[in-house]
Amino acid sequence: MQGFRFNPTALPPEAEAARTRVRRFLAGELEAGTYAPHRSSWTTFDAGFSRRAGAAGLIGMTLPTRYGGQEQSDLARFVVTAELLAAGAPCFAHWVADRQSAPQILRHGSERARREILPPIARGECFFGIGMSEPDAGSDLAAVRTRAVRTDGGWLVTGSKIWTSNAHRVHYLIALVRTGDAGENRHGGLTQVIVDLSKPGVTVRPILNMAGHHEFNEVFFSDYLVPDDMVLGAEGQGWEIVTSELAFERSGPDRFLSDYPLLVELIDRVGPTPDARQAVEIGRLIAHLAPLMRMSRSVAGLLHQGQSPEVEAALVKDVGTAFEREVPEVARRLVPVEAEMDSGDDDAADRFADALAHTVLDAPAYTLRGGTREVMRGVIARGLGLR
Amino acid sequence: MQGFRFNPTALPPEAEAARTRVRRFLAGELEAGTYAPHRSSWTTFDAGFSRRAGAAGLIGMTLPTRYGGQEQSDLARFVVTAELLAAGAPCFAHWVADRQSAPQILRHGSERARREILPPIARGECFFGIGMSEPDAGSDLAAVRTRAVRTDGGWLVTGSKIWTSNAHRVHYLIALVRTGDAGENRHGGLTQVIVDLSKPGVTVRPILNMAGHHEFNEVFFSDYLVPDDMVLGAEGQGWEIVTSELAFERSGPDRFLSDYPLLVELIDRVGPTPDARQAVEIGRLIAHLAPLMRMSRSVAGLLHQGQSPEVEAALVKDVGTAFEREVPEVARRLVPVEAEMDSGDDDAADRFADALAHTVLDAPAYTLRGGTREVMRGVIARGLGLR
Amino acid sequence: MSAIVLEQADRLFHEHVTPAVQADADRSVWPTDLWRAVEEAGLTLALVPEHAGGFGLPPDDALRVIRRSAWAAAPIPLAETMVAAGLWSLTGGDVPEGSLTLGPVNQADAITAERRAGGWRLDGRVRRIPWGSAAGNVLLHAVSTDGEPLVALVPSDTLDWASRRNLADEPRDRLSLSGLDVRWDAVHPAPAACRDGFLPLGALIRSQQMVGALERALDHALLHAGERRQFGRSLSKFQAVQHMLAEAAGHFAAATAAADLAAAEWSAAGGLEAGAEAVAELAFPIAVAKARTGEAAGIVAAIVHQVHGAMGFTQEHPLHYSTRRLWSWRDEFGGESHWQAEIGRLVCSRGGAALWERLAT
Amino acid sequence: MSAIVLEQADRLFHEHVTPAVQADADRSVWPTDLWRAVEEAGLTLALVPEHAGGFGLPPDDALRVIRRSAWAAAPIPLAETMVAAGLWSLTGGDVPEGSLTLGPVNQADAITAERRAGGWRLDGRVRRIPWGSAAGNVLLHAVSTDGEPLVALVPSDTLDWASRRNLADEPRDRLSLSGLDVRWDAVHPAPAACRDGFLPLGALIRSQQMVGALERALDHALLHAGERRQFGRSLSKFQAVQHMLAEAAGHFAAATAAADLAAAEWSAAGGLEAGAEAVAELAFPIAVAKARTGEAAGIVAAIVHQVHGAMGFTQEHPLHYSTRRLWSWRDEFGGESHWQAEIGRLVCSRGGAALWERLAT
Repeated sequence: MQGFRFNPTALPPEAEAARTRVRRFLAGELEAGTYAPHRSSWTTFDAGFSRRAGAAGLIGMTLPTRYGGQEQSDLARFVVTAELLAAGAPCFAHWVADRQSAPQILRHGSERARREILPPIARGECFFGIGMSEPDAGSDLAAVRTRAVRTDGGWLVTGSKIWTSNAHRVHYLIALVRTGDAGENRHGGLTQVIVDLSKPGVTVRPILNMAGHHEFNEVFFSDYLVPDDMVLGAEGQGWEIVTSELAFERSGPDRFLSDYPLLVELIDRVGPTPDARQAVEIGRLIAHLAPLMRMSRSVAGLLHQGQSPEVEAALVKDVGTAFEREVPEVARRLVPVEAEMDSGDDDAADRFADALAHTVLDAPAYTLRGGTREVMRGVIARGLGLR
Repeated sequence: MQGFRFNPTALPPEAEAARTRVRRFLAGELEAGTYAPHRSSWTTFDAGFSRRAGAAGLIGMTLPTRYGGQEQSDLARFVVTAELLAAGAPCFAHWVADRQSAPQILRHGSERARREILPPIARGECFFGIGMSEPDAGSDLAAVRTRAVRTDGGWLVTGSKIWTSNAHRVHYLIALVRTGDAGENRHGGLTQVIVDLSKPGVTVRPILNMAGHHEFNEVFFSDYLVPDDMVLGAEGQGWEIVTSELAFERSGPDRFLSDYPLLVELIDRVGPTPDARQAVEIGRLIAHLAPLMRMSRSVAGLLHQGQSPEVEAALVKDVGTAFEREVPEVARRLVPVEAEMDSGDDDAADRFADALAHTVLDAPAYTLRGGTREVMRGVIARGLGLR
Repeated sequence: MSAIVLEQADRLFHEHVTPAVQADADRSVWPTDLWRAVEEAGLTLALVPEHAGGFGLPPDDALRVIRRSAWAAAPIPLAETMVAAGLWSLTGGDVPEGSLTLGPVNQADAITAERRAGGWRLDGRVRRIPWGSAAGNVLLHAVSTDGEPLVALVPSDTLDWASRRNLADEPRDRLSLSGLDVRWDAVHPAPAACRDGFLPLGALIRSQQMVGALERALDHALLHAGERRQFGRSLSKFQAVQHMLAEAAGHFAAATAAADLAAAEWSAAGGLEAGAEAVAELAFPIAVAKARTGEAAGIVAAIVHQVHGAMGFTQEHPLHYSTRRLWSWRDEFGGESHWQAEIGRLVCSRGGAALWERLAT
Repeated sequence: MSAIVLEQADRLFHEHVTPAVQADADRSVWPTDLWRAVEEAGLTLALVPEHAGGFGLPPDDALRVIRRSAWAAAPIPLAETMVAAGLWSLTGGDVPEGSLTLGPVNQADAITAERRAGGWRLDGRVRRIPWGSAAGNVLLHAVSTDGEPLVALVPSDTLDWASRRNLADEPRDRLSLSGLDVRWDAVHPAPAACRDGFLPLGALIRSQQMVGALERALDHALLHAGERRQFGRSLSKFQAVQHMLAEAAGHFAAATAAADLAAAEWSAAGGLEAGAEAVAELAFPIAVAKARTGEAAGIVAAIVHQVHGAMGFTQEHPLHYSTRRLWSWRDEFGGESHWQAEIGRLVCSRGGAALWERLAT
């Protein structure tokens, strides 16, 4: 079999320095009580937290210094990301900008876009959302119908995007829009553009989720003007840009550490002398988690070398999200506590019940967001030569 | 949703009488030490056992008395089958004849075939194999290429069948052969015929399995003559006959009790005071098994009413074989004994290890034989209106 | 008759369990019209014999009504009311109007009863009483200081509640009893069916409810798979989707069979009127039903959400009314592990050879 | 250098592990030519330092050779010989020609050593020694009467064996020692790496072997899926088959990462020469490796057989040489449950907050 590229990847010293830095920052946040780990995760939106993380140099770390970054390696960023996740830090405000928008703008954006947008991203003051899905194009990006029509000095966009997380509270979206015909391979005629949500021509409709929270939105464009220098890459290159950079989105520790705080609560709730079942099931989870850490770090190493390990990223996401999905199921089997919404109490049992409740409701999304399990398996199958 | 037809099915008194009968028979066999339950299952071939079972009235029970049967209900047969399986009895010699060949001959065979073949089946003296698969047609029966050409008073068959269990030691096969063109729906032109393995024109090549045992065969036909009265149903009706009677083959307790003796050994090996993990995992298996018994019995009730519950049978097989597959995995997790081939020893630990070894090697076949898991899920999906 | 009652119940739920009623219930608004309709149809008294002024449905028919109410995701304590009314009537008590509930609902909680002049004094702290303060009266299980199991029917507005909700936003309130005095005629000896508490009866009704919710969740998924198109085809044409839903259907079928098994044995034993010996025998089928339906609940909920994609996460789409209930109910009155362990201990204590008799007949 | 050695090993296995050799090995025929070639290439002495007359490969390179031999399903005790030779040489002993093995291999068995004039007397009963009587010498772990852990190298033809085989038909013989006298120079103090027995080292080599066998099993399945046609299409075009194999690939990738983790840490700690403290630290990565590869083994074996259909069950098709090894090896030197429980107890004893440090670095 053609092997996968999960090579050992040693951490450079700067990565260990970054670890020290992020841990110091998190210790301060916890001391100040700015968030409750058992009720929070990387999909918790907290603009204040993100601003402070930016000030601490934890966002946009791989950007060049001239754009406000620190020119650190993807491995240093990997370490910081993993530490934030393990701490259950509320990172959603800056997550998309840090993970994928900033790298895309750096690679494919105009000089103006870089200069205007990257520094505030790195300061934790500028947040992004993703405008990919449409009402009739979920996993099938080639079916995108939001149309951009040439105009003087730019494009006029009309159409709508759906499932846009945080569109009501971020500053920009990167949207995939149709600027031409799909062509034979169905992948042509798409272009990525930066949408400034403060400008006219764009409206946001909230979509409440089943827990009653407002995260998703539908975003409508009506002759929204995208200036030429807010286009990413060349016209018609959207599909290539999106797919070539999926590895950034799919291989990170956010694909298996979403509910790490629940695992910690579980271990503490079980206590130092687990029974036979608790020992085996907790041990099994950790035997899954440790290699995932190594796989994800390997992909960070490949990204750092400028490679585009699409199949390896899909493997991290598929194996990783399968693991994430199991954590709440194991937790509830091992400790007979019923999940309870926002108990508001704070003893260990209630902390565990609270963490469990949030995770049970979030978990079904793990194998959907950022590419469904079925899409991942298709990518892996292609990598295996099956399609 | 259109519900499935798993209605409650009470056992008639004759079924309870049959239970008494089979239990008495099995007690005698165990006392005589004719077989070792922990090393045996319904896929263990023992012609002597089958002869004695026939003499005890446990084979062909649903056949009319004029053909050597007892005109008992499918529910009485269900009870007998389940009891034999639970006891790990070596039933393979008569299994196919009892489960499907005899019912098919009764429904679709000529009077000569019925008179000649059914009585020895019921006596446990006449055994059958299945001639469906071909080297290039595994799950895809429509691809059958073994050809039957019209001749005086019958058909001349040429071609080959593969994976024919016991062809080297049974008396007959029922083979599906091509007597005409497939037609638009790919299902035409097939006919079921009875092949007498003692006649000229048929040769058997052994195929050893991975445990080194001889169960499978390839069977070659070269101008083998099938007299007209050894054809089942009308020419070209083969597909309908096969598919309409799949419920007999798929819904029985042999689809979830293949390794029941291992479950018994497991419980005894764990002993009366299971630890937390053993209690939960054994309890879970039994919570799967109890409803399967009910489902299978319901299908027996429907068959008795002359219905053809194809989807329900596929559900029993799919859920049932998934269960069977889990039993050895759970067993080896709960008791740290390594499976060992034919230890020959006889303390409890060795009995368990022996049962485990045989089951681990058999288990992969559960979700293949009698229709693969993928075929079952296709049938169920069709029943759900998805295809 | 059973068919008529079920049809009537279906009609009633169809009319009254509107999207607005469901959304309101999530915000703790009591569905007045729905409840009135259910009471007027006599469903709350399904398990009270006719001679005691009830509806006197055969026990398994009553469970079927419970399944249908769960299919409809009706946000009311119908099952709890049926059981509490039946039990209270069985002790000779008069069943009051309005909704009922019962508690404690898990083994860790207990109420003690001390005899006082003119009645009893109750003490204890009970978590997660279904519907709690939203129900009219609570049937409490208590143990007297000399070890006698009792039931007491107490108006919930006389009690000290703390509001809690499960994942389906159903009330699961905490009750603090500290020296509550109740009159002697509000306290009766516990019938055999709940001598040791409400866990088995609760598991029985939740397993029936889960079957209803499983069916509805699958209905949603089949509809969605047929309508939703991706990559130019309807979802239902993808083999991966077909096989996922076939697997879910298998779990649904097995869960239904397990719940049927418990319903049939419970009914055959006389339902709430089962004697002590029958109650002991019912431990096995009830444990199987709760364990199997609970396991199916998690698997099927995961599959139907996977099929629905993002749409299934929205408040607008009704799927969550079924799946949030499945996630909650599987944990209530003992999760799978609890009941699996019960089965495992029972079976192991009797040895391998004894198992077959329990399965075969 | 590592690449050259691996290439040479691959060539060697390709040449000598023929279908005939594999079929013969299943009937207990020793593969003389294969073994001679392996010895001549120096592979058996991979873990013996050059200064002691060995090959002195870096420890992780030696493990890579073991993986390749398992990919080839080479029916020889190469891994056992490497480890036993390395350990014996580490104690200062001279490594004899021929194959070696080691035991006991599970916690339930133990050998006691009593000091006698001119040597030691060994007692004990040991199950399932890999290759047992087929190996030339056995490295036995024993504990002296005053609690000192020892290793003894004993020619296997002086021992009392009962023949047993695992599911892959590899010898797993039982050894009965009753008062076996061995000379003083055949007994040395046990090195830190096996002070408490051979379980961790055995788990380490089996996890590496499983990675090799997993890769081979997947190779077979990918080839078969590409070649075999059903319903007018190649199997590889069915979405169900694609997703099954993608899932298997995920388990393979994770198992490989787990085995890599253990190999890297073991190598960094000095391999067999690791000191007591390092050996204690290695418990975690080795446990993770054996638990994760063992779990993958069962899942992947099930999937590849499902893909192969009946053909995979035949002796003619080579798939079973890989899958029977997977089923055997996952249980040897502690199954998943054993190592998962080790991890679980370790992690729980340290508390939730301490876990991250172990994972992060």
